[in-house]
Parts: sequence; structure tokens; C-alpha cells
Amino acid sequence: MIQKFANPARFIRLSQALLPWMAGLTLAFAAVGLYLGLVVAPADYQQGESVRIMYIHVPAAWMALFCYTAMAIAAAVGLIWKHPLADLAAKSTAPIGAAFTFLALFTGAMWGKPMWGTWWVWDARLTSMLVLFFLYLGYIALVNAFDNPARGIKASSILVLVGFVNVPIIKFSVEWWNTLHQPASVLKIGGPSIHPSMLWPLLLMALAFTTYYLWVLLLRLRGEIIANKIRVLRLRRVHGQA
Amino acid sequence: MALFSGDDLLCIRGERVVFAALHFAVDAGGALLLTGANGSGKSSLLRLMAGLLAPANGRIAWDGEDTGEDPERHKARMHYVGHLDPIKPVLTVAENLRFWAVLKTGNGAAAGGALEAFGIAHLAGVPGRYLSAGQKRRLNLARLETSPAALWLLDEPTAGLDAEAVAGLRNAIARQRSVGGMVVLSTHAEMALDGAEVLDLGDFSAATQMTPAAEETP
Amino acid sequence: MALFSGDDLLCIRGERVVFAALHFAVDAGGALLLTGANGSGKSSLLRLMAGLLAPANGRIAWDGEDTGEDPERHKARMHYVGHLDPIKPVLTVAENLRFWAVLKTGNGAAAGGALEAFGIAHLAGVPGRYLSAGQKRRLNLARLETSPAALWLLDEPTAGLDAEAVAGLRNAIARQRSVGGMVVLSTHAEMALDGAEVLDLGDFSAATQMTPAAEETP
Amino acid sequence: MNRFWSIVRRDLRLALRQGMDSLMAVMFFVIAVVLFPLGVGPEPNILARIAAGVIWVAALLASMLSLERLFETDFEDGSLELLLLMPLPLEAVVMAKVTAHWLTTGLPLIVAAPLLAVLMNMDGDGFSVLVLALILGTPSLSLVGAVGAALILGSGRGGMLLSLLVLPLFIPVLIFGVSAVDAAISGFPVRAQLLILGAFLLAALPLCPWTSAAALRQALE
Amino acid sequence: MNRFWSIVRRDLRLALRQGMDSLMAVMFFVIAVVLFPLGVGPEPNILARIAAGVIWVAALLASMLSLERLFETDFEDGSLELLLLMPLPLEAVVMAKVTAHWLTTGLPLIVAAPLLAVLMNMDGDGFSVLVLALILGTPSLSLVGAVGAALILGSGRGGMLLSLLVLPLFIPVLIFGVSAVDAAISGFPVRAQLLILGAFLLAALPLCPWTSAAALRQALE
Ligand code: HEM
Ligand SMILES: Nc1ncnc2c1ncn2[C@@H]1O[C@H](COP(=O)(O)OP(=O)(O)OP(=O)(O)O)[C@@H](O)[C@H]1O
Ligand SMILES: Nc1ncnc2c1ncn2[C@@H]1O[C@H](COP(=O)(O)OP(=O)(O)OP(=O)(O)O)[C@@H](O)[C@H]1O
Ligand SMILES: [Mg+2]
Ligand SMILES: [Mg+2]
Repeated sequence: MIQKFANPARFIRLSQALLPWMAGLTLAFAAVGLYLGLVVAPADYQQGESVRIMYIHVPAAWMALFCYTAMAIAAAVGLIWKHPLADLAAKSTAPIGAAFTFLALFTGAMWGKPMWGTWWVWDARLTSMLVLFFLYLGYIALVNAFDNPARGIKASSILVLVGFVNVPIIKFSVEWWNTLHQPASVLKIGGPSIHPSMLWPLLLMALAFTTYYLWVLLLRLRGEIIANKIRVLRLRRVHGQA
Repeated sequence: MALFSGDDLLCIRGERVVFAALHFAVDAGGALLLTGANGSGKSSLLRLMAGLLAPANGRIAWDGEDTGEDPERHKARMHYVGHLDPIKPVLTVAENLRFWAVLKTGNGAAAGGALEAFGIAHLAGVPGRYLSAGQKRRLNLARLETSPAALWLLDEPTAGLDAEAVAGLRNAIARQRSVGGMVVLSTHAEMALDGAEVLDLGDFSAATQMTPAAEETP
Repeated sequence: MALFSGDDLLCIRGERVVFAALHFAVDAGGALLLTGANGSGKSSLLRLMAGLLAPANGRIAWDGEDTGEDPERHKARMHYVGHLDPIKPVLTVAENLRFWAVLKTGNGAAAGGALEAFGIAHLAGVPGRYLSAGQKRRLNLARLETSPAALWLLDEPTAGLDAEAVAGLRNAIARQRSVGGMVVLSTHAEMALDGAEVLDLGDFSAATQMTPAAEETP
Repeated sequence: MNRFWSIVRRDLRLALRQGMDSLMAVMFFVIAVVLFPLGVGPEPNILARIAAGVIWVAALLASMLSLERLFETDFEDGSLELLLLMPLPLEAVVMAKVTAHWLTTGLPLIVAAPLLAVLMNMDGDGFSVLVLALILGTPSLSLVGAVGAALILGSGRGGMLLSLLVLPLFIPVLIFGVSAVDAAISGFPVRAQLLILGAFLLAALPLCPWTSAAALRQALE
Repeated sequence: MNRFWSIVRRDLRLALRQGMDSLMAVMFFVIAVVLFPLGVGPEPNILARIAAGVIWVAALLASMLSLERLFETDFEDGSLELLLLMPLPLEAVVMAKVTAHWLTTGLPLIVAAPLLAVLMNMDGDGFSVLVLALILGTPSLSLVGAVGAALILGSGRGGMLLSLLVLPLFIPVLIFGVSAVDAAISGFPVRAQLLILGAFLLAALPLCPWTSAAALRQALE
């Protein structure tokens, strides 16, 4: 099974078939989700219209965490089973995950200004999200740091696993740090109960983000595979082997 | 059956096939001379033999047993001299050599005689930073004499050496072979070693062979 | 009178006298071969000639004028190839060469032909990181062909080169000398250059001469 | 064991002979801390308030910087590939080098810390806990940093890249290190924080040499 | 001039091709600043009080770290000795390399600074002066740092030694940079501080390349 998908040529064909589906699903989910979220759902009695930022912010935050997990799994598969496609998947996921993290931070800050009167507070959740962003950046920097792309992927696979062990530790320590100094009262968010008129668009947007991730991942993977092929062909020509 | 052998070796570096379908075999007391143009893969093959690189395909065996299976044992029976000279500028020549001798054998008694063999005994107290290119090379080669090892892997050992030092090296190789040791070395200079087999890496370059593995690496 | 000459040169490195009372002279179209055991001071002499080191005593003159007096002019008429190959791994072979050509001449037109001369024209688009030891050396030597210079200073230029590349270098040297250029090079390999003078650095080593400087340095 | 100690001894000797290598981490530490009164202004109560944080951040940066060369010189002169070919496990080599590194930088840092605490006007109750927390925390920094140092080998980037990889991983040590000192100053118990720092160390002790060794093997391919 | 720009172009190209080299200094800058809230605690008023100091100290450290490799890779692969033998003054080579360095690190730092000011809760009045002061200050840092980078060549110490040499020299820039921002926040005039920063730059512009060139000649002996 693994061997079957390991073959890049077959993957290219498979992804060719999947791409239109992913694109279509993304657009459909996003269209419905945005309509429900921006038009149908009511404004919050407390937060007003700014509550609609939630339909971007929350799915982006979820995807940020999801992408890091996906990267760690892909890296482990790549290291243990030497699966070339898994390596590339980890590498291709990193910029997407970083973008989602940035989006969550950015929309959070946009939301924070009207809600808390400040762009940023050093709250535990916000801080651990910022650290996650750094972990993404570190991964991207390391992947690109080497002359030899294969070495970059291997080194950064180790890094992402080390980072993955640390994420819960960081999260836990940041929470502890924060509650020691400052009461959380300012930052109480909404409540756990959420009205279905808000839940539906939220879930739809989350689905749209997920299919968007898969869509871009496929595109990036194809790009990586083709770039590798070009590089190999060019080298071979250059070394008089073609 | 040959004591040290490689079967159907494939080496990929920088996403490029360097050589493919390469076989080699060395017997006790034997010597293998690696030749070939620049970039043909001599250094790469020596790194494969040492276990610093893993072959993309094929296997390297000692006495029929895969060397990758018990790397610690393979390390213990081998001396490797690469392109670089691992010499610390602030340690003296004697200290540099002693460190490697202790790591290899657990104690560093034989260091003195080794310096003698390569004509740098008078430099024993000189810090590494004062050595010229050729003196560094001699010091690196002196490691060979600090402890017996069944297999010597030498990457262009004569680079930078003067005639006297080359003669010293040739003697050392002859001694090693006379007690049943093996020597694999790469060189551009002509190096006459009696009864040495020659392996021209040019014959295994990927120019002539197209392997499927080369097409599948992403 | 010789065009390029050194008088009574004293070289001290690492608080030790490397050579003393050394004289040399090269004429237009001439070649000077530096030989000598490891550590005898070949590289040091070449660095003195290039102006990278200042002699502790004596003077180096071009056409009778001290080279230290107008270093910019001395730099402009000279190509120096040292032990190291100044090649950036992320720049292609062509870009690497062009950079040095532009710095030397103000424009980089001649770069293409130079790669040809050293048999690496097919590597023009390859990043430096993919080159083997010998290929790097060839690229470094290709600088010689990008612009004419009256004086070539080559430190063990053949180290790591295969036979084909050595032949190319010998041709380049012959061309340089035929147009009245000079070549000074150090080597351990026998390098037959017709009419080349040989300077054995061993004759000037401090072993035979005790200078006060050697005793006074702490 | 003989082999292990011979590596430790060599690295110590290298550090001592290379002039003031071990002193340099301390000096960076001192200078970085001293920049703060200059940048923030000399009010004693503000300085006291931020003292523990500034000292710990400076300690993090000093460890990080000194770790940069942990494997690099050995990598560049071919020593590292030879060490890999010696008959002892690469994990032991890493442990030996980390031990030597901590002895030459972590230890002097700990000695200098109380002095800086005085400079920063820190409350006297925090001193002993600061030292204790550093004793438990700095070996973790060395161990985690060794993984980063192994990962960046051959990239030719050094400190910059290392900091990006390693500083986020240092954050838990920073937080519990500071909170131990703050708790001591406010008269709260510090046992929990110190235990957590100790737990980090115990976890890093087997994991980090193993990961570093894997990264080193990668680098030497 | 052709030669000068060809060096600048090469260094820019090297920085861009080598992945995110130029981004790395900014990232270090950002992470170092972020460590402070983690160390000092999240109270907004304390953070606002130390914001200007922390940002400047982090900018100092980031410049210093990125300067470490200014000449080093060229030294190690023999490019530097060849540059010395090219027919243009070594001072021009230094100026070209410093220019490329500032474009790839100083400039991104300036762009990132307002963001960090937000994170540190800095008063909005300080933003524009912070940027102005950085525009005047960071080129001085690059120039002075180049002297340090040339002095440490061949010592094999890197960041550690550089920081000792260079950070004390950075202190005047730090003090006037911070005081300009503090003055702006308190509503005082900032002309004097900015003029002093400008004067430093004018003095460093001829002196530093000349000194660096001398140090480089030493290193290549
Ligand atoms: C830069 C600032 C912010 C960051 C980094 C941030 C981060 C996050 C993250 C990581 C999550 C997902 C947590 C999880 O599912 O476990 C999340 C969820 C959420 N955030 Fe934010 N946030 C920010 C600002 C805000 C603001 C200003 C508001 C509104 C007042 C807000 C409201 C929410 C809500 C309602 C959720 C969903 C809660 C839930 O699923 O339980 N966030 N945020
Ligand atoms: N670290 C590396 N990463 C990627 N490719 C490499 C690496 N080292 C060498 N190569 C490539 O592998 C091929 C073989 O290199 P190798 O160093 O084994 O050649 P060699 O026969 O030793 O050459 P030389 O005589 O020049 O030393 C070369 O074409 C080179 O481009
Ligand atoms: N950077 C240096 N600092 C101090 N002493 C040095 C330095 N480089 C070389 N030496 C010393 O100067 C002497 C001459 O060295 P040099 O490199 O010129 O020799 P060489 O003839 O080129 O030798 P080789 O054939 O080994 O290259 C040597 O004895 C060496 O110890
Ligand atoms: Mg080789
Ligand atoms: Mg020499």
C-alpha cells in the first residue's frame, strides 16, 4: 500500500484526479459558510458585528494545531519508513500551517482591539500560539538552510518531532506562568454554549479550511516532485549523463 | 571467498547517481587502488566502505556478514583517513595523536613510535596550528601506526606529501599487507603497489547505466 | 635585470624562521618551480610574492621597484591561486567565475572561454555545492584565463587534479609563457616545464642557519 | 569509560587553551544583563521587579550562543566523522561533549549569577533559589541546545539559525526558573517549580543525546 | 564603482539564495523580545515601561549575531584573501559588504520594530521616533560590528568573542536610541538625541571601514 503511493508518478496521476474535487469542495463550503456566517447568523448582543471574525479566526486556529500534528506524523513516517512522499508532505505542510497560524494571530489581534481595547495581551493561549508560530518558522528556516535539500528535510524532520514533544510542555508551562501573575478574568471568552446559528457556519468554515489545506498540499507536493525531477534531469545533463 | 567485498553497490549523492552496479573484493593482504576522473566517486566509495554513507542499494560484507549489522565491530577493525586532517590547532602534535590513539584502543601507549614512522617525531611538542599542509597530512597518517587494524581506508593519502613522506607511507602499507591487513586507497598520482588491484570508478559512472532508482528518487 | 625578483628574504611564521637569505629572479616568459619538503616554506614564499605576507627582511621588486610601494599596481598584474578554492556553494559555476572576472577587470566578458579551457564548460549552470574536490580546483584555475596578467602565482595547482586537467594546466602555462608572462608554482608532483628554474626551499631552511631573530622570539 | 573521559578531558583542555573560551560565556552573560540598567533606566524598584527575568533571559542567550560551536569545529576539521568511526557509541560522544560544555559555561554562569542579582537590585531572598534553579536548569539548556547544534551542522548559518530553533524550546525552563525565584521573593514555596525543572532534566538526559546522535549521523552522510 | 556594486550584488544574491538568511536576524530580534514578557511577566504597564529598552537591546544583539559571519565564510573559503588581491581598495570591499549586510538585516529589523512595540504595549507616541532612531542607529551598529567581525577572524570563537568586543561599543547607540523614544513618549523634544545618533553615523562611516580593513590585513597574514 505504502509502496503504491510512494511512486511519484502514480501520485501525480492520483492528485490530478483529486485536485478539482478539493477546489470545488473548498469553494462550496466557503461560500455557504460565509453566507451563513456573515448574512444569516445574528450579531452578538455583546460583541456586535465583530463577532463575525470568529468564522475565520477559530477555524484558522484549529488548522494551525492540526497542521503541526500532521507535520509531526509525516516526519515520523518519513524518518522511520524512509517514505519520500511523507518527507515532502511535511515540508509542504509547513508554510501552510505557518500561514494559518499567522491568520489566527492576525484575526485574533483584529478582534482583540474592539473586544479588549488592545491588540495583544500576554494571555496563555495567545502566547502559546505565538510560540507555535516560531516553531513553524524554525522548521521552515531549517528546511531551507542546507545546500542539499535532502539533508534539510531530514534535519527538520527531527526538529519537528522534538518540537512536537515540547508543544504540550510549552502550553502547560505558559498557562502556569500566566495564571501565577494575572487573573484570567479579563480574558473570559464567550461561553461554552454556542447557538446553532453560529455553530453551523463555524463548522462549515472549518471544513472549507480543511479541504483548502488538502488542495494546497496537493498543489505543493506536485510542485515539489516536479521541481525535484527537473533538478535531477538538469544535473544529469550537466554531468554528461543524458 | 574474499574477506571484504561489496555487491551491486549504488551510490546517490546530491540527488544524482554517482556510480551503480559496482562490485569490489579485497582479500587478506590485498590492496585495492581506486582511480577515476574528478568527481567519479572515489571519496564516496570510501565513505560507503567506512559506513559513513549508506549505500542506496547493494551490500558491503566482511567475511560474508553485512557490515551494517554490527557497526561497532566494523569500526573497531578499521582505520579511515579522509580528505580532512582532524588536528586541533591548540593541541601539540603528540597530544593530537594520543587523543585518537586512546579513543581507538583505550590507551595511547604506541603514539611515540607512530610519529617516528612518518618523520615528524621532532615536531611532537609543536602546536597543531604551526604545521604546514603536508605536516598535517603526515600527522593524520600517523594514526595508522598507533594500533593494528585489519582494514585501512585512505582517501588520496599522498595529497600534499613530499617524496620522503610518500616513501614512508609506501613502507607502512607494505608492512600492513605483510601481516595480512588490507588497504583500499584512492589516488591521482601513480602509486606502484605490487599486486594491487585497480578499480576505475569511471567504469561504473551512471553515464553508461540508467537505473530505475535514479528515476524514482523524488 | 630580472623583471620579478626577491633579495635576501627572511620569513618568520609562528615565531619561527621558515627561510632566510633567500634570493629569486624570474624573467619575462620564465617559470620558477618551488620544491622542498613539507613545511619548508613554499606556500609562505608565494604569499610573500603576492603581498599577503610582508617579509621580515629583504625586498621583493618588480622591474627594480619595490612591490610594496604601489600594492594596487602589483595586485593588478597578478593572478594568485592558493591552497583554498574560493567558490560559493549557492552560486553557479558561471556566476562564481564571473564575479571574480568582474572584480579583476571591471567586466566579465571572458568567463565562457575560461571554463572551456579547463574542461568544465558543461558545468556552467551547476551550483558550486555539487562539485567534487577536483572540479572545484579546475574552477579556481579557470580564473587564470579570464584576464591576462603578467604574473601567475600557483600554490600546488595540481593537487587533486586528474591527468586530463593537469595537461590542460600545462597548456595554459605554456600559453602564458609564450606571450611573455611569468609563472611561479609550487608542487610535489614532478612537473616538467621546459626551461623552468627550480628553487629548492630546503636550501634556505633555518635548520642550517641560526639567525638572531629565531633566538630572540620568546 | 576511559574513552568517555578522554573526550571530556580533551574538550576541557581545548576550552582552557583557547584563551578564555569558558570565560567568554560568562562575560556575555554579564554584559547582556548590564545593558538593561542602561536601556531601561536606573530606577531600583523597576530593576528589582524585572531582575529574575532579565538574568534568566541572559542565561538562555549565553548558553545558546556558546552552544553554537559545540560540534562545529569538530565537524569542519573532520574530527567528527572520525569520532563517529571510533569504537564507542555516538551517544556517549555527545554526552561527553555536553558534559565538557556545561563544565566550562554552565558552571561559571551559576557562579556569576548572584553578582548580577546584586547589580539588578534583586531581593536577597531570591539568591539561593536563583542558584538552585540555575543548577537544575542550565544542564537542560545544554542538552536541548546540543540537539539544535547538531541539526544546524553544515548549514553555515550558526547562531542566528540556532537561536530560532532552540529558544522556543527553552521557554519552559525560563518560565519555571523565573517563577521559582519570584515565588521565593514573595515568600511562597518553591518546591514545585524546582521539581519540574528537575523533571525536565531527567527527561532530557536520555532523550537529547539520542536525538543529537541521530542528527549528527545525518549531518555526516 | 562597477566593482563595488558587483560585491554588493553578490552578497545580496548569496543572502537571498541561502533561503531566509536575511529573515533570520529579524526572527531572532522578534524571539528575543518575546522572551522578556515570558521572563518578566505579562503586566502591561511594566512591559510598556521597559519596551524601548528591550527592543533596543534585542536590536543590538540581533545585529551583533548577524555580523558574526560577515567576513567569516569568505575567510574560510579563501575568498577574502583573493578579495584583498583584487585591484580595489580593501576599504571599498568592507563598505560593500557592510552595505549588503545592512540592506539584508538592518532594514528588515526596522520594519519589524513597530510590531514588537505593539506586543510590548509601547505608547503609540513612541513608534515613529523608534523607527527614526533605528534608521540612524542600525547602520552605525553594522559599521562598528564590521570592525569586530574583522578582529575575530580566525579565532574560531564566533559570536561569543564578537559580543565582548562589540557590545560595549554599541552602548552609546543604545543609550541615545532609548532616550529618544522615552522623550517622545513623555512629550519632550527628540531632536538632540537624533542628532547625536546621526553624528555617530557620520563618524563611523569613514573610520570603521578603514579600521576593519586594517584588521582584515592582519588576519590574512
Ligand atoms: C491574537 C490573539 C488571539 C489568538 C492567538 C487566539 C488563539 C486562539 C486559538 C489557538 C484558539 C483555538 C483553541 C482551541 O480550539 O483549543 C482560539 C479559539 C477561539 N478564540 Fe481566539 N485568539 C486570539 C484572540 C481572540 C479574541 C480577541 C477573541 C474574542 C474575544 C477570540 C475568541 C475565540 C473564540 C470564541 C474561540 C473558540 C473557543 C472554543 O473553541 O472554545 N480569540 N483562539
Ligand atoms: N556532499 C555532497 N553532496 C552532494 N553531492 C556530492 C557531495 N560530495 C560529492 N558530491 C558529488 O558526488 C560525486 C562524486 O564525488 P566524490 O567526492 O566521491 O568524487 P571523487 O572521485 O573523490 O573526486 P575527486 O577526485 O575530485 O576528489 C561528484 O560528482 C560530486 O558532485
Ligand atoms: N599560519 C601559520 N602560522 C604560523 N606558522 C605557520 C603558519 N602556516 C605555516 N606555518 C609554518 O611555516 C612553515 C612553512 O609553512 P608552509 O605552509 O609555507 O610550508 P610548505 O612548504 O607550503 O609546506 P607543504 O608542502 O606542507 O604545503 C611551516 O613549518 C609551518 O609550521
Ligand atoms: Mg575525492
Ligand atoms: Mg603549502
